[in-house]
Amino acid sequence: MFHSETGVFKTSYAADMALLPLPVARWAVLGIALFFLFVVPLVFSAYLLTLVNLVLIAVVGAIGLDILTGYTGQISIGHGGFMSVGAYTAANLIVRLGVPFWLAIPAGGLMAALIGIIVGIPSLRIKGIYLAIATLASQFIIAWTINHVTWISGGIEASIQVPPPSVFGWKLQTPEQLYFFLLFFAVLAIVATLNLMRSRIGRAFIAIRDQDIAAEIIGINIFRYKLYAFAISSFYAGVTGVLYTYYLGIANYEQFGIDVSINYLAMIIIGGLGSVLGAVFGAAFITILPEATRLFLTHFGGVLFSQDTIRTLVPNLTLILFGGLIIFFLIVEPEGLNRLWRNIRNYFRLWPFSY
Amino acid sequence: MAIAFAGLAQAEDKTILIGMQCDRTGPTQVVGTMLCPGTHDYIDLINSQGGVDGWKIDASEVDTAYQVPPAVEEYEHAKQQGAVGIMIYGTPQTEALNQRLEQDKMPGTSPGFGIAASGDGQYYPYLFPIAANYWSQGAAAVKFAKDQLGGSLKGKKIAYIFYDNPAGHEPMPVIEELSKVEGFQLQTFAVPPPGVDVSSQVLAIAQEYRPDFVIDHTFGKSPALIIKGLKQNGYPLTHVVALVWASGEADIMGAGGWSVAQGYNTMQFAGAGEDYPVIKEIQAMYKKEGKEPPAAMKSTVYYNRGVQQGALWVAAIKNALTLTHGQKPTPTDVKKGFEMIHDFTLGGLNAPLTITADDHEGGGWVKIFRVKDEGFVPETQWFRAYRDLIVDREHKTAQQMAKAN
Amino acid sequence: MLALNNIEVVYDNAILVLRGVSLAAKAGQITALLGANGAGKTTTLKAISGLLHSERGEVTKGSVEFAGERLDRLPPHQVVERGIVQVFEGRRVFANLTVAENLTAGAHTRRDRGTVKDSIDRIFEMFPALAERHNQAAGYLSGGEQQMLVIGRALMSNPKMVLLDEPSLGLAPQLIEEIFAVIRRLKEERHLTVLLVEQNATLALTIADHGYVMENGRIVLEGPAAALQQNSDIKEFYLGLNEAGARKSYREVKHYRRRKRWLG
Amino acid sequence: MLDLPWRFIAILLANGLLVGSMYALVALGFVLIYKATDAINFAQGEFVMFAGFLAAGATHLAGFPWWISALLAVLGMVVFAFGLERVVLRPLLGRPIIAVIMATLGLGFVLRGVATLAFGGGTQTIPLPVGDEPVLLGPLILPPIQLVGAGVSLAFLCGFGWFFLKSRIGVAMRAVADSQQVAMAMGINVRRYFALAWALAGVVSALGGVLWGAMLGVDNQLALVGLKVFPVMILGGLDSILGAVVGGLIVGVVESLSAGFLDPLVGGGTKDFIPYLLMIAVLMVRPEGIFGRRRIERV
Repeated sequence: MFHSETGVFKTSYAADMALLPLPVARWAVLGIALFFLFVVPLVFSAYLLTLVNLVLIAVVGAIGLDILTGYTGQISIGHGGFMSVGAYTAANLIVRLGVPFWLAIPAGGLMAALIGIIVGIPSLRIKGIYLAIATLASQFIIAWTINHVTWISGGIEASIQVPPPSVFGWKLQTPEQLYFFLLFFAVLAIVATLNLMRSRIGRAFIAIRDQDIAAEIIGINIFRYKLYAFAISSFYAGVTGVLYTYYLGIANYEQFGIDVSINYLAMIIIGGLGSVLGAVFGAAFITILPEATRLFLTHFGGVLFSQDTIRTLVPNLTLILFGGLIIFFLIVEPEGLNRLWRNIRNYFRLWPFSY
Repeated sequence: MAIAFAGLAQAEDKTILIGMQCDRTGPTQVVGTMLCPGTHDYIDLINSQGGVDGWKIDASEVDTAYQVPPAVEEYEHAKQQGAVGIMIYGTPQTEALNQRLEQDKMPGTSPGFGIAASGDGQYYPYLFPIAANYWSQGAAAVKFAKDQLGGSLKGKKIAYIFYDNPAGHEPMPVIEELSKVEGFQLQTFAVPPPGVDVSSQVLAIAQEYRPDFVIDHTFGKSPALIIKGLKQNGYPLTHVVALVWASGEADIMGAGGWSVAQGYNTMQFAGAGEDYPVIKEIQAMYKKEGKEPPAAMKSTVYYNRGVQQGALWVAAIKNALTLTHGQKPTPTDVKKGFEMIHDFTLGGLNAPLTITADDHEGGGWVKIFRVKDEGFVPETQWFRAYRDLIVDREHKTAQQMAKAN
Repeated sequence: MLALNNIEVVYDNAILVLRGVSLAAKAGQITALLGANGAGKTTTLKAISGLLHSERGEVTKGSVEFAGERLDRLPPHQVVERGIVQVFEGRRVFANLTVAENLTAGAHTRRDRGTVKDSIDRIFEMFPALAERHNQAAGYLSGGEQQMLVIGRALMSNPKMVLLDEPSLGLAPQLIEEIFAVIRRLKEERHLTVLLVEQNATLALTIADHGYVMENGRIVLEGPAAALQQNSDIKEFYLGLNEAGARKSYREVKHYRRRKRWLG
Repeated sequence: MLDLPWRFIAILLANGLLVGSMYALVALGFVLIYKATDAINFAQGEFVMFAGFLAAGATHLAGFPWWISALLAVLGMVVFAFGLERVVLRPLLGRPIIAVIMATLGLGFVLRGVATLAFGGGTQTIPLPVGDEPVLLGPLILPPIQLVGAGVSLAFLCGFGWFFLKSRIGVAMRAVADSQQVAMAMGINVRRYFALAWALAGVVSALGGVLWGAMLGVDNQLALVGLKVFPVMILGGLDSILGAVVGGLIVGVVESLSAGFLDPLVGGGTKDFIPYLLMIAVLMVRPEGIFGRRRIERV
């Protein structure tokens, strides 16, 4: 992730494959860790922490989707559906059985993974646009099922209220308390994915993305690995759903609609497909964009527009910016924010001898 | 940067801040773009008259696009900026914020949507529906049908056509219960989202089931299509009553205009039309400033609901200021202020609303306006129906909820 | 008629494929372009037809001239309008279009639309097998029929010159003969100019008037077809004939030396 | 068997066919683009919405009669689609399918924002000179707007069908769809046909916008029509005009019947959900849809 290669010589393959190959990277990670462990919770206001918390949740989901779409090349417009599967699984376990968070979260993920595998089965036969629409269909079918099976949804309101998670007897309710809880899962997702992508499975995913028939010829069981990708990706989505549920206090399928699925796709595209760091950037960017637009316009737009115009302008400009940025990144910088970051990084890569 | 902004907003003197969530984009945008200007205009009107006891009101609006995470984010933002309460928009958003309201002791309003049981002020101390909830609306619709059909529903057939989402399901248990009480036959017809085609449901109602009365609880595109479809199938629109979110000008326009919708009964929790003193005052304010009144004002149903929302908040703050003797009220003061609202009519735009610590719904009043010529004409007075049954249900549900948590 | 003057072709601004190719095809003659796989024959054709542009290739030096006009900057449809049409190797029919529609598509650039129908009939006369199947999707034709169709389709644009890329590839010997007979007939009856790319040098040289041999992106040998047929190197490398039966070690050395000269 | 409510079934069938043919019209816009350029336009619903806004805006803001408004909508959409092809889609040629999907999804957001800013958030009408009195045909009650909609849709579908099958330009478009490179070698200006395909899709969207807009009223919700079209296209096969028609009719009829008979049994709206189930079932058996052509992939 962090590079300044000057003076570093690798003497084994293991060193080359290491997660953090360079000493400077270790220092950088340490710095970032200190920032997120101390600076953020101590300096940020509750409101900013709320934003950061939403980013942390989005990071888990975005990385999950990136595993499927960015690394394995299988597009999904149905991740909102997997999130609601995770959310309702956990909510039912929590409310009916009083299951603690450390069981509810993986349980939500596993159920979502199971559904993900079922949705992924057609990926053997169909691809591209057909698969995209099949995943979209799965989203509708999941929503319909939750809406109509009260055994799952807990009643006609289809909302299940969930008590806050308690860690060692502590109830986590305020943004400050939830911050560390969510940070833990976001970091777990990042580290797990970085490791996964260095493994045999990760390499198989990338082979399938780059050329699936060729991957099959060199002996990768495409079907099995595609299902792995669907399972792992929807596991992350399920976990994201549970985190949302804990964070918002309710499980509600209406908040996991197509727009959410598209939002997550936008995150990984703007961040840069097939990159964990890109997914993190994208999650932060898309979560903060509406807020930034609003704050900017309400504080500086007054010069040009009346308050009334600004109220109409803000949400619609956010839409336009959101859509426009997706198009912009696709055309101008397909590798997304991650590429911009690498450009900066490459400058320092051979520093101080960067000529 | 954001920290600096927050500081700026707080620095203004003698301002009382209310968080305001809107839906100017997203699936329910037709409502938000009309409703929110109403709230702002009323608050501007009060401010232009010197505010409430010298305090200016600031409704800080955010668009949530009907999504929950931004609603939570904005709630936290408003709370941090020192808001005395929050105007919520949307049922899932209300459910998500409910726990937080209680925890932070912040009053929040959910007029005409949200958690039906939250009319019970004992179990939902900080949530204020401040208008007829879905149960009251369903009960009122049955009562209206009963009156229209000559005072008895025995052996009659009623069709309930609903948007197939949680909010659409909400009135169903009440109507089902009433079908046993009143002895009518009930059949339900679901309109699944996105509801851009309802022709087969309409055919099933008008051609096959042929009910004596239709209760329409749909949103978005569907109400307009139902009006048009029933009309084309020769079903009398005078025997259709729409709950509050199928009762706007947009629905009439979508159906093809006033001429198509003649006789259609709309249920309102704020008066429809422009003929109210407060609307005249707002128009006068715009005239004085030399500006055109906003286009949203023509959409009287939603606009007036916005005005009503603003007015109820102003009334609550006014009450709170009597409690604090003119000092800046806390959110809890505003909560108490809401519970002091008594017989508040806003010159006829509002039902005679009385909110108490027990009853946050304010009585569950509605009024039916019928489409006649080029507008809405009152068909009934403000009324409510089967009140005991509704209140009983609110209590029972609230108790269950309390036990579950 | 057609002249390539020392052209150089670069793909992706990086890969140099043709390194100065010059050749000339005389009007009404069949010119054969011979060479092994990867020698640059197809690229040469694409440089003429303008299809390089769609593959991010570019003529960076030299010029392609046809009837006194430069072609190397023109997009493919304008090249077709000027009377040159390329026939791909591998019988690339429009698989989902019928035989007749394939032919119609071939006449796309023609202004005289009234006579397209007659032209189709003439193609059917030339290839009776196609006439029988005129309403069938081209994807279901046999290999030979498809080859006839792509040639017929090319003729639909009323070209002055046809660039034929490996028409014999993957066809049975009898069919190859049939196809080559047609090519000869086109030259004789319609005075069509043909640039024929082939690996099967024996066949190509039997109908060609003039021949070029390419290796590694350049022309290494040229001459009248009859002369080339007699050239011992051609005989050995393309016609598969040995000068003598015996294989001796010095011959291997010589072979190597000659080979090296070509690659030079 | 005999005690089935035949009259009701007939009514539902007729209704399904009418609605289905209007779905087919929207699906056609999608198919045109996919067929000719291999691109997927996920903003088809927003195209319809935007066209509706153009027509409604021309009527209400400028006071044009309906047919001039409709014409302006067609023109506006053609120009818009041309520009779009050039600015957004052309740079994405040859990129993975997800790029085009996401670009058009993004475009959908832009269009929604622009439409609200330009035309306001309210619902507007497109007053077509079509009566409200239903046409009675035996037991059938046919709303005139739906009849007109279905008529125009079918006329255009037939027109496009003829155009594609018989006309020189149609043959060329199909040739481009079949193989861009070979089409180029035949002297077909491929880029011009890409632009033409988008322009035609613009025409179709404009028609859809005017018809659906007249039926539903014009606001941002009109874009939701786009969601109905996915099962239609997939069922029929993405690259087949006949498929769009048949898919549209199937979805229309299935929706109509399921709302009439299935809904009361399960107590919920199955209308949206059944077509998607059907679509997945078809995908499992025939991944290319009923009329779609099978693609041969090269390594």
